[in-house]
Amino acid sequence: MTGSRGSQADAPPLLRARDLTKRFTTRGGGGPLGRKSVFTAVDSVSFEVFPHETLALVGESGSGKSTTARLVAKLMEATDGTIEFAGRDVTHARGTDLARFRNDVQVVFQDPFSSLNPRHTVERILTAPLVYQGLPIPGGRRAFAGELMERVGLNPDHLHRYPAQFSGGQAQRIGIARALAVGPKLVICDEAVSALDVSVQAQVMDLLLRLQRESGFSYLFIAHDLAVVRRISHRIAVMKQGVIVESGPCAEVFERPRDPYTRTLLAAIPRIDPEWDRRRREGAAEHASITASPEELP
Amino acid sequence: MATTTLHEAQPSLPSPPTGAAPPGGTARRVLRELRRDIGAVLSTAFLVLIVLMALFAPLIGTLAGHGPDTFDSAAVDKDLGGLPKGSLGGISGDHWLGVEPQNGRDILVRIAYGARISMLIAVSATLLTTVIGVVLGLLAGFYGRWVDQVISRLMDFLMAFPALIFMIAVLSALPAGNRPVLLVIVLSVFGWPYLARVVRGQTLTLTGREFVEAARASGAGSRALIFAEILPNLRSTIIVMTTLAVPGYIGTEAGLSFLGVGVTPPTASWGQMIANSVSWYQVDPMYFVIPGAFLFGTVLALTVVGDRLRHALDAGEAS
Amino acid sequence: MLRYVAGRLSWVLVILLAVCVFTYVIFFQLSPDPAVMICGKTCTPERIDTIRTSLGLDRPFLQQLGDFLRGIVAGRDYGSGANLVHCPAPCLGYSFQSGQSVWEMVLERLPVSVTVAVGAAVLWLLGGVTIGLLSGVKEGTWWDRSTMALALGGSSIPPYVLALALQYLLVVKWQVLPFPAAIPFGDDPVAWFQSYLMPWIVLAIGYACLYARMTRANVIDTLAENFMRTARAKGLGPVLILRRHALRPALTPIVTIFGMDFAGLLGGALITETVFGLNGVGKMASDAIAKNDQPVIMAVTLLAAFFVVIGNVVVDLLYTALDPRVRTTAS
Amino acid sequence: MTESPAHRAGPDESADLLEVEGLTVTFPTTRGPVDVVRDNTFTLRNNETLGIVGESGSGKSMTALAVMGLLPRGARTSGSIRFRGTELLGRPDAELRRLRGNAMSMVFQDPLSSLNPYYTVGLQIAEVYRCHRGGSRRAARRMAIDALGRVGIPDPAERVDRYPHQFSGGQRQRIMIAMALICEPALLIADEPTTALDVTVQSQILELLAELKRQTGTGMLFITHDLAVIATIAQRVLVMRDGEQLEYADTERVFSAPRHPYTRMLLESIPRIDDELAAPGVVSPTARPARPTDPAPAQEEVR
Repeated sequence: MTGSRGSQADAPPLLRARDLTKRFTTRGGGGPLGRKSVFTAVDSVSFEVFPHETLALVGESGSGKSTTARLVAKLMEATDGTIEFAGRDVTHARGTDLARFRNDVQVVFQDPFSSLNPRHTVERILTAPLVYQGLPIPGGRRAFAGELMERVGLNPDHLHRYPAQFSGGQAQRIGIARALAVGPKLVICDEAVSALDVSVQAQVMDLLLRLQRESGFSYLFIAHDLAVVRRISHRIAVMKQGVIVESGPCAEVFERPRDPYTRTLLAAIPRIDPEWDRRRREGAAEHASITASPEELP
Repeated sequence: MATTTLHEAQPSLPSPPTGAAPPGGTARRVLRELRRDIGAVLSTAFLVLIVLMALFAPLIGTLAGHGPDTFDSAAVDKDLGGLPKGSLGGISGDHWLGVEPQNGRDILVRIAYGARISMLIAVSATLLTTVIGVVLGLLAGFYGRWVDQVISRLMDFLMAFPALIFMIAVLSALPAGNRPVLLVIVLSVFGWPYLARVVRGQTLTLTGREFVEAARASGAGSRALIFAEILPNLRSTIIVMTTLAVPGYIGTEAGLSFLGVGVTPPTASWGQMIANSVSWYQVDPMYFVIPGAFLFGTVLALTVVGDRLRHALDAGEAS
Repeated sequence: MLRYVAGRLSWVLVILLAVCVFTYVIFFQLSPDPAVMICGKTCTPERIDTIRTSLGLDRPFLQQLGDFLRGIVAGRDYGSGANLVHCPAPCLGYSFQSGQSVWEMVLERLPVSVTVAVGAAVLWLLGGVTIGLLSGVKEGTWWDRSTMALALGGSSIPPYVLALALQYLLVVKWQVLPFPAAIPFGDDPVAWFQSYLMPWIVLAIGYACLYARMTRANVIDTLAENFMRTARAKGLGPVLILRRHALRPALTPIVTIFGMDFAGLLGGALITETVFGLNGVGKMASDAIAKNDQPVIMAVTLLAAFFVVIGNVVVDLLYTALDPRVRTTAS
Repeated sequence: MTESPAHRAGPDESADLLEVEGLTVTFPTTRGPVDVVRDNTFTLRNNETLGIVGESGSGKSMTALAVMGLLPRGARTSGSIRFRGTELLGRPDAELRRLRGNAMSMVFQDPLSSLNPYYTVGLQIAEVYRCHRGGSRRAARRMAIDALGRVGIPDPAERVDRYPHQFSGGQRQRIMIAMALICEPALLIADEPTTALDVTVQSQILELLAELKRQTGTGMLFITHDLAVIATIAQRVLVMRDGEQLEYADTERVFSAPRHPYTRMLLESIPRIDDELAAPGVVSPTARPARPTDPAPAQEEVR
């Protein structure tokens, strides 16, 4: 248990996953006589997320990181193991318990367009969490949604547009705004910036960091890209084939990776000569930097 | 979906549009596109004519001065075995589309009343099919597992059934009673799986889409997921499939009436008129040509509209 | 693979059983008493009772159903003592009208239906698929637009309207063809061909139009695939690209649909056979329906369902053979 | 066997491998024609790797397709594309066909959809060879097995008869590379060849490409959205945005002294693992007082 020694005194974990396991049973074609096969996507995974911190779950395709996210978000039933949120066991939560959990835990998905209903206006999308949870909308639909739009840096006049009328980065901001609608304590980001162009990705990352600073929630940040994770996370857990192979504070994982797989992952990331960076930044300073305003493509 | 019985077995329809068209002016864009298409415009005009004829059938009867069952012995030639007087099946100022041989009933008025019954049955059957097909398709696709198993097996069963033979057998065995209602029920029972299968497939895809998961994570219950999140995305599929179902049912109803198990006389029906014309078509081809042309024209017009509608909706998705 | 086939066949049995039970229930509930029908006009209550007993109609419904099913698998005996009639498996009973064995009737009529189905299938495959291929390759051209307009029109003609129209024009008016009469091939091949030509055309046109549209759509989809771009990037000629890379992906789905449609037709093309007076299974069905000949209706329904479900299995197996992706997951 | 002037002329030592001048690609749309590539000019020298980099919609892939003559129907091109000194634009497709897959070939982004699912990989590789070099089926098959072995597919003699879906994503891309290189082309265009792959697989593919290029001396046009990848593989870089060329220079120059603010912005946006996060305006999460770093080994989590 990472941090148990140093942290038990100052705060109990917000989320605690213990021995989470997910097995999928697939039945081959052939009706009642078809053969079953079992595939373990997540295998006894344990971790904690503390208040105000960001835990990154990193792995390549097939590592089980997204399944883990769905288990923790209660979008999928775990085959085995327990999930505790703020001290309550929510593994089999239903009804009001589940509703309370949904009010505390929100998800931002990978594909900004796929995660927004193409038939709903932004206003409807942003107020949906409150509507679905049967909560009153403070200040009315329009004002509430408009405020959320502003918080994520979008024009509140565009409330009546549909998702298809926004760029990828803007759509992802809407997805983030929706997660904020209920004032969550934990936001699960499932590859939330992977589908975006680098320049947009950087802006969305900035937004995520700013929101955390303002509101103080925790992130469970799922990503395949170690480099992305480095900017945002306090602790990192590396997954491979359904198992966490290494976890620890961010700096430590990057500087002193213990597991050979983590080392392979780090070594595989293409690098840019640091000398080039140094020269570029010196040059930029001399020219009193005309930084391009990072506008998103329409 | 109901083209099934039209062509004896079950020729499969070309697949309907997948996924969702971007909303926001979709309707306006589709309309604009349809208005540019000559085929769609002509077809719509023809359909409007048929619908007006059906709606105002009694008025047409009054204007023409003949009821649907009024015999006009003056218009047929008793000496020639009851052949209509005059050329082209007795077309005249009095009978615009001629008369039936033997009894001299006015064909135009009967066509109008026939349109009424055709439209009524086809539209009712389509509505019923749509409700059953969409609901069961949604349930099967959304819940999966045993719900899907039960519904899918039921669909397999109904689609393996020789629907035409069975419909004829059931209809002929059943007491005459209220034929139109029976027809609607029988058509719908065998018609819904074709829509449900498509809806199920799309629901399956949509359920896997992240916005459904996102709604679930937002706290949406199953009913909200199905009806508020998934159903709106099936809109174009349902529109296209239902538009194409109507001509199928019109054809099937006419076919059943043609075989003598549909609407019972003296109620006018296109299929029946065609069936009656069989024994006359060597001497009075117009008796066959007119109802045949109306039937063909209506089915074709509806098919063209459905086809162009799909095109327009598809194009919206591509952009 | 064997396991897969066994699994599929178990479904066939389940569905056939369901069709059987369903049909039986419906007719058991709906139909007038067959004994009265068989007995005819000069009838005494005693005679009706005798007929009831010999047909097993006096027994409880479930037992009758059991008898019927057993008869199909193992044959059954009707009546008793001197009147005992053995009906060998597969026993579908005797026609109430003619007293003939239903199975024999089916065997007698089936060749006509098969001839109609095969001839039509050849026509619509050749016509529909060829037109569809050409239209798909030449998408947006004059040829494409006009053939597709024709296809829409063709698939909108009700078959009996087309049948009557053709009959009027070809037989009555121009007299280029004789009236269809199901002449056996051995008697006179030319007459055989002439007599079947119209039913084939009538049946084929609706399908041909649908197949043309489906094939075209498949071809267009296939041409838009990434692997087609790869094929061009490899420098292959357009003919080779079409023949090798486009044809198989575009036609494989057609094969499966064809299997289903063809199987559906083997159970008898009811309307076409009736209109042309061809003595096939479909005509038999419509005659039986008109005279409420229960055993025959049962038999035709079962036969048609049998072909459809078997067609389903064959199509699945064919698909595994044609698409390597399915092949490896199924075995 | 090849009659095209481009081939007959043979490798013209004096000319550069690929010279693109003022290339403009126009698409007709409902709102009038749109230039997806505007006035693009660059040169690829023999044995060189040129990287074209840009975000989505920058026109980088369209540039590549224009060189191959594979633009979608309806696209119009103007300008000049000279391959080994011979003009390609305006040449009939039959002539270009003799070059494609032979003297110049291409590897695409998504290897699964780029391979025909209905045929074995062996056949798909062999048909390129037979198309351009002729020879017997058996000889072509042997070539295919060789090629598979060269790109690192284990047990090639057995796997040559498998279908694309039976390989992993990285292996499929290796197969695509084998297919592209079987006729030993002078020019290889790689369009986002590693984008769909995991990072560990990406590094293997990049190594493979570098190694094969060293062996064969093929010139390579490498198209990607990932500047870090460009830094490792290309000698020179061309930066594109909205169909326009923004920057075109040696890799070192582009990375150390970018002229265009967009390039600079792109470079600062790349998430890094070896950098001190010193980029302006970036807040480091570690700078905030969060959870105290805890050196205790996470045994339970490691399992």
